Amino acid sequence: MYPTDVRITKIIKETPSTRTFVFDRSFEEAIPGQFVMVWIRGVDEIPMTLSGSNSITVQRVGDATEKMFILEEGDRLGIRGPYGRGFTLPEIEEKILLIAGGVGAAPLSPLAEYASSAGICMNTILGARNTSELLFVDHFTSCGELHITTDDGSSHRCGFVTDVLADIDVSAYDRIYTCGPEMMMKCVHGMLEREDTLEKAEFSLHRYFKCGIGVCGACCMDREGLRVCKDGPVFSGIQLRDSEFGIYMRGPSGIKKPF
Amino acid sequence: MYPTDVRITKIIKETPSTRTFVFDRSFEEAIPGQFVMVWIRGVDEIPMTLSGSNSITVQRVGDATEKMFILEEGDRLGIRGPYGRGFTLPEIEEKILLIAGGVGAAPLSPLAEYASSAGICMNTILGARNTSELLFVDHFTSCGELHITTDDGSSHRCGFVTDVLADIDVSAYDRIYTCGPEMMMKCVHGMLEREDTLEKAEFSLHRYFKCGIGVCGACCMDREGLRVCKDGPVFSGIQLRDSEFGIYMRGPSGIKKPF
Amino acid sequence: MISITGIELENPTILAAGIMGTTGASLVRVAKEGAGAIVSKSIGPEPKDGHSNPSMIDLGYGFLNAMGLPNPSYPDFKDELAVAKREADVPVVASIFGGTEEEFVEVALGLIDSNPDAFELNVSCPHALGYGASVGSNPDAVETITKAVCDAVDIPVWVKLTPNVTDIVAIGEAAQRGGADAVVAINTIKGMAIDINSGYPVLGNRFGGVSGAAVKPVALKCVYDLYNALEIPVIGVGGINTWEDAIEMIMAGASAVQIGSAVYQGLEIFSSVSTGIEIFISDRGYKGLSEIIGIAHERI
Amino acid sequence: MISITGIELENPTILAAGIMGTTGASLVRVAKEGAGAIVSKSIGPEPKDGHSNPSMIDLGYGFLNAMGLPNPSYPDFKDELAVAKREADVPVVASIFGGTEEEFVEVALGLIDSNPDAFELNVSCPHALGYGASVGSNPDAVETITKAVCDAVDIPVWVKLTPNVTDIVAIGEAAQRGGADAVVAINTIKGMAIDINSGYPVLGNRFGGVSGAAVKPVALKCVYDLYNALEIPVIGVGGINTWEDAIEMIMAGASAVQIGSAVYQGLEIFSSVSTGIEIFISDRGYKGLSEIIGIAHERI
Ligand SMILES: Cc1cc2nc3c(=O)[nH]c(=O)nc-3n(C[C@H](O)[C@H](O)[C@H](O)COP(=O)(O)OP(=O)(O)OC[C@H]3O[C@@H](n4cnc5c(N)ncnc54)[C@H](O)[C@@H]3O)c2cc1C
Ligand SMILES: Cc1cc2nc3c(=O)[nH]c(=O)nc-3n(C[C@H](O)[C@H](O)[C@H](O)COP(=O)(O)OP(=O)(O)OC[C@H]3O[C@@H](n4cnc5c(N)ncnc54)[C@H](O)[C@@H]3O)c2cc1C
Ligand SMILES: Cc1cc2nc3c(=O)[nH]c(=O)nc-3n(C[C@H](O)[C@H](O)[C@H](O)COP(=O)(O)O)c2cc1C
Ligand SMILES: Cc1cc2nc3c(=O)[nH]c(=O)nc-3n(C[C@H](O)[C@H](O)[C@H](O)COP(=O)(O)O)c2cc1C
Ligand code: FES
Ligand code: FES
Repeated sequence: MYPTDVRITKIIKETPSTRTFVFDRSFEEAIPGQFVMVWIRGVDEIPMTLSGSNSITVQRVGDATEKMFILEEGDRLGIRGPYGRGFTLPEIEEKILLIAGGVGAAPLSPLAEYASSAGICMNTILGARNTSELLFVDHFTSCGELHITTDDGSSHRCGFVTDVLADIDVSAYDRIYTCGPEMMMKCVHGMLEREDTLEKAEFSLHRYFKCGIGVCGACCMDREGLRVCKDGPVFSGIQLRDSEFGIYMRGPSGIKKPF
Repeated sequence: MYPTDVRITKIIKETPSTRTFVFDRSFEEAIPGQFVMVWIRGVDEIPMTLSGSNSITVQRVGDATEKMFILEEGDRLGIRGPYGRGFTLPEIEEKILLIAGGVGAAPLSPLAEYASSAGICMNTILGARNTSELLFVDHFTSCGELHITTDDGSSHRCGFVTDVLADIDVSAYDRIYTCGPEMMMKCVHGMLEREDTLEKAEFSLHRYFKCGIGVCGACCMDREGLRVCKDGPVFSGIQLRDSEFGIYMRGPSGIKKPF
Repeated sequence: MISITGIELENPTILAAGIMGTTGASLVRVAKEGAGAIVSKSIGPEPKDGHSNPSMIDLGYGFLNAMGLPNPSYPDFKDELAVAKREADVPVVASIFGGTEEEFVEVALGLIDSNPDAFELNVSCPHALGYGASVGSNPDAVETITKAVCDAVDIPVWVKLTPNVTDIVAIGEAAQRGGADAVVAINTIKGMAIDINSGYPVLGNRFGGVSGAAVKPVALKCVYDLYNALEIPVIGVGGINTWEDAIEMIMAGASAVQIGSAVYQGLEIFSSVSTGIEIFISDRGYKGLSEIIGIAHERI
Repeated sequence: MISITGIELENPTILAAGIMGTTGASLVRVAKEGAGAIVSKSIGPEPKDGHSNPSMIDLGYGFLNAMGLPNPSYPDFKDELAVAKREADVPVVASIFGGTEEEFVEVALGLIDSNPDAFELNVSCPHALGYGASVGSNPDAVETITKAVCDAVDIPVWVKLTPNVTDIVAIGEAAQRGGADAVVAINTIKGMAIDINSGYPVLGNRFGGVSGAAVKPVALKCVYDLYNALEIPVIGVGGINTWEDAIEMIMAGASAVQIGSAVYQGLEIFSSVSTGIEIFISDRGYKGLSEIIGIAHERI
């Protein structure tokens, strides 16, 4: 289908580097963790997780996101999706742990919302470079404990989310969800593997997307050829074992770029 | 859609010039009076009314029908349809009159079947060239009266269906359905017009069909540009007023051929 | 009201050639249903019965047809055209074809007394041996034919192009050089279908032309390129099923659109497309159709 | 088991070029899902990022894409190809492209050490400036390139043809003269889409190529004509979504089929098409696939 035309109804400056764009079209059918392809006309089309049924939360990193940061309320975007495989939703009686780093809080936010509305017991580890970059703090406090870390110690615990994770008894959780910089997720993956709890864990990944619909193969990961846009972006910890995860990704041409 | 492949399960020699071909695919959704495009592979594709939900009744007149007469049980045809506008089905309490000439009995046969199964009061005037060409006699006797005429008087009343019609009080009927040679139908039309009962009457027409789906325009009638394949083949008596009906039709090139 | 090659149209939807265009009455009917102009079936020098059936099938995502240019020839069609002119109340365009420039001229002159508002030269039908695309894929032939007809008549001449060429722009330029007042793009794309139960090609002619939804992206690209290269207006045709499709075609560069296969949906298509266009124009605050013609070229 | 240009395939379904073919691992995955052979993404002399996004959209009745031949270039792809060869257990075909015959040869020689089972020459991508169809619509260029590669390597060479030409048969004949062992038809058909809300062409490259259902009738006609004209086998591609589509293509004259866009439905497409073909062959009492290749030509 052609991209759906949406109007930006609200722009929220979440942190110095991230903004949430709320639009006039709600993707109620979307499962937390699914993404949309966001077309900034005349510029580029880039993948963004839905941070709510009618919003995306964007970190400024390069050309296209830069252009998004000059958009104003009333401006328009083209949206294809939602696409991909989202998170496995927790059952009512399950206890869940969320581990979010940086803008990785975006896909976990609708999951937290789901969990809190379903009354699911949820704890969160939220990390960011510094205090001002902490994202969605109140989304994660609505129920359960929130552990915050900052890389520079500008508030709360100084260090990484993995430091908190090391202190936690992961066996107490039925499901663990994580999203953040790949090296952070790789550490989490390693720790959970050592605790033998990989099968409980789901990771939301980034790769370079072209088609976004599972055809072109641009986003395929070694060694199983998993398509991040279609078989993911959410994968179980098991699927990521012995993969390129945390080692390299590919650029638009397919050339490998080590992390 | 591509033509549906059907197998001929039975061939019934109805009269010297007509055969019924029963196939292994039933078009239950078809309304009496609707037609199918019958593809005799390698030969031609021609329109035929469904004489039953899984049959057509074919009069041998030229190339394609000739080829059909050498087909055997087990042979296959391609079928597109059902297409077009069929007869308006009578209501339970209505009294109906059928007027059939020659192979024109084919479209009226499923209507008679419908009427008799619904317990509708039905009378029929059935005409043919001679006794041996009388078609579907028992379909029309299952309920109501049957008036038979033969052009040569080889049995029953000698003459045309219109001779019987002249003796009948058409005002006694709620609906009148007719199919047969166009000149016969034209006479019926004239008689009903004089009786001022045209709005009760429906006529099933033939024109040269190409697409069969209302696009090409080959079957359009003057003066309203009605498409026999799509707006018909069944028309009300009113629709046919001041039309080419009974005056001329067009051949494949669009050139007029007077009757 | 729009004006194209000097002809005034109430709305930019035009009946495409070969669709309900064999009789004056059916053309009039389409006009009354809301078409802004009507184009006749392509008329040639001799009566033709066309190919044997099946001559058209619905593919679901488009249509496949091989009618084989059935037509009664100009001596017979003259009167039909006159009926259309008399009763349609919208501009009437006569589509004509021939195998040589002489034949094109013969047909044009044969129909001129019925006062068509324009001629559309069908140099693009892909499935008539010796006619159509065999002519239309040769720029010189297109230029010669166009010039011959333009010299012979003084009403606007539209040239209908085939997409079955390496470079449609070269053919469009040839038409323009020949004096065409507009080009019409596109005719159907060569295609076929095979019945796997028997192995037979489905069409009586074995192959034919694809129209409908499936060809829209191709038509858009042709119109886009022609708009870019030519001075004369481009009329867009191919796969228009909704008013949105029509807007897309206009944004690619079409000054008006023709609608063919979508008649399958019902003749209301003309009024629904033209109403949709009108509402779109006014809702978005455009001043008129002309403001969006070819607008895609400015979006960089 | 079928044999095509001397290569043995378990079944006649082949992954088309440019679909999940950029990494060795994804090629292997498709093979494991049941493809009879796999073709890589088209690989060129220099790394290319491809066009900016959007690079592909689902049209409902097909797809429109303009990837722009993104590829890591042969020095980088060599290892991926080696992975595919080592692990796929089915024949692996390397699709290659270049702007000149020297570039084609350079890429072929650059990949030959990874032991591909054949090369497929992409002379047909419609949306890479200076590459692809600009080459592939010129019979002389196709002949020269084909000859150059055939001379340089001693594995089979397939030539993939564009339908965006006036006469695909002339291009197929050129490939055959150049020594091609098979032709593959068709690549995508030039097309575009426009976002009416903004006027922008949807694709980052503005235009691209149509694939999927919409192009099947066109592909069938190309395959039908090529089968008629050429001595070498024709591999059919374009719009195959079901086993019925594959049978249709084979009856038109294809010795095997490639499947591209239908991967969108799921990778089971390869096993479902090949199983469907097998059941059809045995249910209808045919002795094998070869009995139905080109059978439509005999149905008169
Ligand atoms: C499934 C998925 C969900 C994502 N969700 C979010 C989100 O919720 N919020 C957020 O801020 N970011 C998200 N991203 C990352 C986001 O897509 C990139 O930050 C964005 O594409 C950068 O574009 P740019 O032009 O500004 O950067 P560029 O200057 O083009 O490049 C910077 C980096 O961005 C990445 N990138 C660029 N284009 C693409 C592309 N087409 N596909 C994937 N990555 C690309 C590359 O890694 C590149 O190195 C997500 C990515 C994926 C794959
Ligand atoms: C809606 C409709 C329903 C019909 N139902 C029946 C029926 O139930 N039983 C029956 O025996 N006949 C029926 N006919 C008539 C039947 O289609 C023709 O008898 C048949 O097409 C003759 O084909 P032919 O090749 O044998 O004859 P030809 O030698 O081709 O021609 C003989 C005559 O048949 C007619 N004819 C030929 N081709 C076509 C065509 N494509 N479309 C329409 N008419 C054609 C022409 O009037 C022609 O003059 C119906 C026709 C129509 C339009
Ligand atoms: C049944 C049929 C008959 C056609 N006959 C003609 C014709 O006689 N002359 C012509 O120029 N184009 C003819 N065409 C092509 C159409 O005018 C039009 O160019 C094409 O169908 C694409 O438009 P569409 O997708 O709206 O149908 C015909 C198309 C169809 C479907
Ligand atoms: C996303 C995408 C990328 C493609 N890339 C290539 C390519 O690199 N080389 C090539 O020869 N064909 C390429 N093609 C064309 C396909 O191989 C195939 O010829 C075409 O898509 C028609 O087949 P389909 O309808 O099964 O998709 C690509 C097609 C698509 C959809
Ligand atoms: S981006 Fe094309 S397959 Fe994932
Ligand atoms: S046969 Fe084509 S419109 Fe009726």
